[in-house]
Amino acid sequence: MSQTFIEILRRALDEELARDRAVHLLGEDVAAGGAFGVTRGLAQKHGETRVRNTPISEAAITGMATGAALCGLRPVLEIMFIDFATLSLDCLVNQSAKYRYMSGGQLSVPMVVRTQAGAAGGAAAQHSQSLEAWFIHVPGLIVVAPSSPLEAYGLLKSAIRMEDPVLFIEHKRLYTMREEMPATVELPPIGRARVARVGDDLTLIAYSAMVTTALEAAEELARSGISVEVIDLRTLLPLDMRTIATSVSKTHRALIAHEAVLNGGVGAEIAARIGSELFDELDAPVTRVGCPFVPIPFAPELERALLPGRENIVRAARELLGTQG
Amino acid sequence: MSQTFIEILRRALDEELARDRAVHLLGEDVAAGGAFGVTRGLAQKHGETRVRNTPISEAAITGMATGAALCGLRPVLEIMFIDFATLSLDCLVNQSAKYRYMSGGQLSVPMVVRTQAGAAGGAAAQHSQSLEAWFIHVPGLIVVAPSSPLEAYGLLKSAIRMEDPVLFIEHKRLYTMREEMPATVELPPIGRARVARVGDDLTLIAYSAMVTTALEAAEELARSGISVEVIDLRTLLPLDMRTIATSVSKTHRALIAHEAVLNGGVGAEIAARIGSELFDELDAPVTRVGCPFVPIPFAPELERALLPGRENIVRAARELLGTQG
Amino acid sequence: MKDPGSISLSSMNGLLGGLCRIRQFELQVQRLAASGEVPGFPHLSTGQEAVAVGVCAHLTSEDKLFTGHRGHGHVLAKGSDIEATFAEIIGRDTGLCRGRGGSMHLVDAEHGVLGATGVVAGNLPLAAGAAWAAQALGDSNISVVFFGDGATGAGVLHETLNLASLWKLPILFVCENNGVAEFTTREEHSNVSKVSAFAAPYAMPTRTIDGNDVLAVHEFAGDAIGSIRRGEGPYLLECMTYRMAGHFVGDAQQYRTKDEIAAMREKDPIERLKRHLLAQGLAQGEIDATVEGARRQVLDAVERARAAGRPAPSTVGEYVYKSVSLDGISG
Amino acid sequence: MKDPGSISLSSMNGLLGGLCRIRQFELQVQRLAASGEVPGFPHLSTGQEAVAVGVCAHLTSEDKLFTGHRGHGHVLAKGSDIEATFAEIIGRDTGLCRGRGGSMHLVDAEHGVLGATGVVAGNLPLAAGAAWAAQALGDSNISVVFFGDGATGAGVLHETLNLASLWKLPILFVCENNGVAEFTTREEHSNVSKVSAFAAPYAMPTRTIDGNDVLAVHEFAGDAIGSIRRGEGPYLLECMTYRMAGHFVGDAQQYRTKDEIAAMREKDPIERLKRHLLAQGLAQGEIDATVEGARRQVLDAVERARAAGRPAPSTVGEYVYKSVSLDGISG
Ligand SMILES: Cc1ncc(C[n+]2csc(CCOP(=O)(O)OP(=O)(O)O)c2C)c(N)n1
Ligand SMILES: Cc1ncc(C[n+]2csc(CCOP(=O)(O)OP(=O)(O)O)c2C)c(N)n1
Ligand SMILES: [Mg+2]
Ligand SMILES: [Mg+2]
Repeated sequence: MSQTFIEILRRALDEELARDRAVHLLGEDVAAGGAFGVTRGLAQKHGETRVRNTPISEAAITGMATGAALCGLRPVLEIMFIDFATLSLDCLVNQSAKYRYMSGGQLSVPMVVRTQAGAAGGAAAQHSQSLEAWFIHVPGLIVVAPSSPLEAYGLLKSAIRMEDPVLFIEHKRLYTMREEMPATVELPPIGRARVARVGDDLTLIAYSAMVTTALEAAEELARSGISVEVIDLRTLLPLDMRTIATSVSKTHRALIAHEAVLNGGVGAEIAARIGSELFDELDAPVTRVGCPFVPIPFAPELERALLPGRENIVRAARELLGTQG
Repeated sequence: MSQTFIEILRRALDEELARDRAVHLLGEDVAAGGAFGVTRGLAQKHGETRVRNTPISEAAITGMATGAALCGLRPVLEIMFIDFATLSLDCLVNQSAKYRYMSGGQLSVPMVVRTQAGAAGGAAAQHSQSLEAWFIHVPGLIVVAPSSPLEAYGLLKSAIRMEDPVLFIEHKRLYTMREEMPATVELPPIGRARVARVGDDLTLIAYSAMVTTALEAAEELARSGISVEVIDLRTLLPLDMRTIATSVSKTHRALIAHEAVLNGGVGAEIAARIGSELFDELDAPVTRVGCPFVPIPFAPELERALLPGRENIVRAARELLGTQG
Repeated sequence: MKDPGSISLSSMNGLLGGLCRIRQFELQVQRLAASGEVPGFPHLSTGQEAVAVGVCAHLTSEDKLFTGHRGHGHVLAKGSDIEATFAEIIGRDTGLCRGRGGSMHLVDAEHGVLGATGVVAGNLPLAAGAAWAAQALGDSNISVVFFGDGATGAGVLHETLNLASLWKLPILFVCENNGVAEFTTREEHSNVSKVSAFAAPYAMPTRTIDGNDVLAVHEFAGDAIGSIRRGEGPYLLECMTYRMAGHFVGDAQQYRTKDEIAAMREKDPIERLKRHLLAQGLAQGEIDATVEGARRQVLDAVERARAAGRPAPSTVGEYVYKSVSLDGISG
Repeated sequence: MKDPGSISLSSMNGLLGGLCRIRQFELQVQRLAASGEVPGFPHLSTGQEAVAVGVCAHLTSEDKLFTGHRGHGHVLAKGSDIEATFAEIIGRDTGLCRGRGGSMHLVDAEHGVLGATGVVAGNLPLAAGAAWAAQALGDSNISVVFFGDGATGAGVLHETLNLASLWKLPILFVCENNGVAEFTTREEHSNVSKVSAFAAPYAMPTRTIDGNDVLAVHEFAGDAIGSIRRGEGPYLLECMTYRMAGHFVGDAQQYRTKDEIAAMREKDPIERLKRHLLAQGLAQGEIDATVEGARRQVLDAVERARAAGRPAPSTVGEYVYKSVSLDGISG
């Protein structure tokens, strides 16, 4: 029987806590189950010293997770909304990401920062952002953005086993997504993308919740005879250019879709790399679909009007293939 | 007789303080002249209540500048190093940038955040970063990065007169640059780039201290008969695509140079836009020159080895034109 | 209940009306949230209304108010229009922020409501900045910021207390200490139970009072605001209160015990004021009239708000910038 | 000068050696900076050495130390090799961090120097995290963090004090209160002159002492560390001291008055200890031998450091990641 993203993510945390005594969870209300229930029951099972509530002190708890990681723990920190990761940024960028380099390789920071992002249901301007682009600009960090419950299960376990700091971004719209938990799941390597759907006419690159939207768009386009290959990036830093290159060298057309505002987004880096590394392969300009340059509004009609969806992808794909209408 | 960047910037602040009683400066040690002497003498001249020292409280002083801007002041806040702007980010991104939108246009935030960025002289990993890319991803902000003393003079004055929050980035290497102060300087509009050198074979796009480097590279390339057009962006957000398009439509080749690490940098957005909007104009892939994905090291040999310079631009330009050696 | 002191029976009855309007307003938020009419996850101040009413009774629309995620009551008490406030919370074009802000981002510049932030403690330095502006421009307005006990975990609160005392700013810090932050109690957030203790290092005047006694809040807020208006600098008023509602509408509240729920009515600031007014000799009929009047007033406003139009999708890009266009920007 | 208490004359002489090594080390940093041999803008602890020496005398290499921008003395006192430390400060490949870190980012894991941060107060939560790890792993080590009075302006300091007391962490907070931050005095940063006042709300044990009296620092740091090792939780030791050097090498120090400079020598912790040792009956010859021994030891190490090679430019990309390659990344 199927389980939600939250349940499957909880299972990954539960198993990692059981596997390695060094793993510790901390964050606001995590011992009480967390704001979204991801950590429910884990404190009771693994003890309040290993699943620890914190005050509302994003800066300090990020620093503490970093300091603890220097000293043998493997902290998994929950930052409730990526919008509040702004308060963790000094530590993440100036300390966590640079520790190994500044120490000449003496120390490293094996920690995972789990956070929740994206727009849905009127969470409004300060609880809806997609800020992953900031973090792919920071040497020393790893950035992971799973697209489904099972992807999250494997990627979170792999992330917890890394020796470098990982930002693990969970989209709020994914929390209710359900999948069947198979007997065994092999852990996907960090830094490797996945071909989510095979196709010939166009490479559609997405990550996080946008992968589902991309697959729906591919399905719709298939009905009008357009064969779309969908790539789920999984890891945004480092980026798996090999998988992208292989696909674009076949389709000769690339479309990138993400929820974040386009300007300065992750799509810009991907488009720039395809444009320079695969210049001769391209039969059409690399196109991006994303959010217009506007904060996330509160009213549902406005939120809906702003967020890129299936139709935006379908329209962009048709334009790219010169098959409007 | 010529003056330094710092002296000319001080003059701009002095004149704006005299012009508009609403203008107030605040920041760490600004009444004592500031860490780099930009504000020297201004407290004595305009009063300690208008040029105000603060404690080491980046988060609170950014919030106070924002709150004051909502209530009729035009604060000019100094954040000593952009590396510490990480501590201002919650306020800048979640409050300052979104206030106008979230209030449905009732309020706006006319404030300027002056900060200092870039690598030079062994300032090392936490005092050398170029983080402008984060800010061009934030709807509601304006980002300005002057390339010379006179450019800074005009752009700072224009920035102080804007009705939206402006991040004003001063590169530490520019502080000692000298220029002659003419009798009158007309204020450059925010959002408009400048053609710093006219050329035909290649469009070289740069900003901040990299513009000087770009002009040197253009000079060197001219000696081997390559005519380079150099664009000084001045404003990174909003971006002046018109000026870029006009140039690239003429040269059919674009090279972007900045000091920030390439991955997820401002150059990615520019390359992505040229690649999609000027696809048919391009005779060669859009190329980027920037910092490898490494924190800024302390040792001079390493710092030098890492930072992109004239040679990197010249080499990239020759490759772009297929005229190696 | 606090000795009424100077305040008249009719003013007390007025305070009762203020309490009832907020209570009724949030009952409607809760009711319509259940039927899916309220986007997002509104946080109700039910049980804490006395703080908003007692403090704002002393403010003019020139004074600046900043609140946070649990701010409906503060905004109404400051004088914002009930219909426009409700319209914003249900995302209508007639809302205070034309539906852009929502429950956690109420702004009503005309009434001095300069904003609400959803980032805990993010409002404190903004309020200090407004106080700095008042000081710099030499006007006599003050700035008031409402925050919860959980905000004391955030460093920026301490940065702001330091700056407010250092610059002697005209600001009132009002902490609604309900002893809980989301699902965890004060004890899990700090060894420091009284928030006023954090103002002590700055020798900032503070008072910790019964925040469910509107008369106490009214009197002590008056004293605090008086000293601020006299130029004596910042003041921290800690109001001990109780969150009768869940953290947000929809919170299952498994963390609450039966006895706790049973004890609630005793604490209810509205019930307490009613009992007091009766004891003071106000007729039951007058009390009922006040309650009923508030109920009607709110219900009518709510219906008008619900009848209002929704923002046009085509306007989604308005209000991003005042002084530049979006041309040069991808999207 | 503090009554020596238990400490022997020869141990006192040993402390003198520690003070002199740091003083001499930084004299060399200053000298070579003048000739352009030191990259960046080093911050000297000249005049504040007694804090480093008095505290670190009680630490093992298993205890974790975190410092900031003015950390040379702390690192040397913790036992790091003089040559490797100096080599790092002049950016050599033989430096503690192979020339990647520099003066503000000294790390020597082997001796428990887990780091220095150039971001004021950024080191405090890291140190608390190290203390949390010690607590979680059940080992008996403690964590020590050195910071300046200016760090009290930073919110994260307050967040960390709260968490350290809430979790009862084995951490010693050592504030070097020199009454100045860059070019501005304590009065311009806060109404709170004593940093220990900020620990009061948490009922965290604190002591404010004469930080230029190495014997006082030694004794009271011993008491503090003892209580932390006994599991009694965090302790804040405030050492009142004086920055004899500029904020950084090259600081013109126009803010300093003539009389202030004249009074300096009186405060100098080294001169004070020398006078005390003489008074206690140690022969001038022995004192001179200690001073000269330290001088020689440092000068020899400095010469070896200067003779060492520079990092190879080709290695600039090493140490960014431990578990992934840079292939997928632009640059
Ligand atoms: C910086 C930040 N971290 C976390 C949150 C999530 N959050 C929203 S309300 C809340 C609890 C706030 O408690 P308190 O300040 O006491 O206010 P109350 O809800 O009790 O009125 C938290 C943790 C947030 N909004 N901002
Ligand atoms: C967050 C941050 N803001 C500003 C600075 C610039 N800065 C470096 S040292 C310093 C003064 C620190 O004073 P204090 O903490 O008392 O230490 P001291 O220099 O007196 O030893 C400042 C403001 C910084 N490094 N970090
Ligand atoms: Mg609370
Ligand atoms: Mg100091």
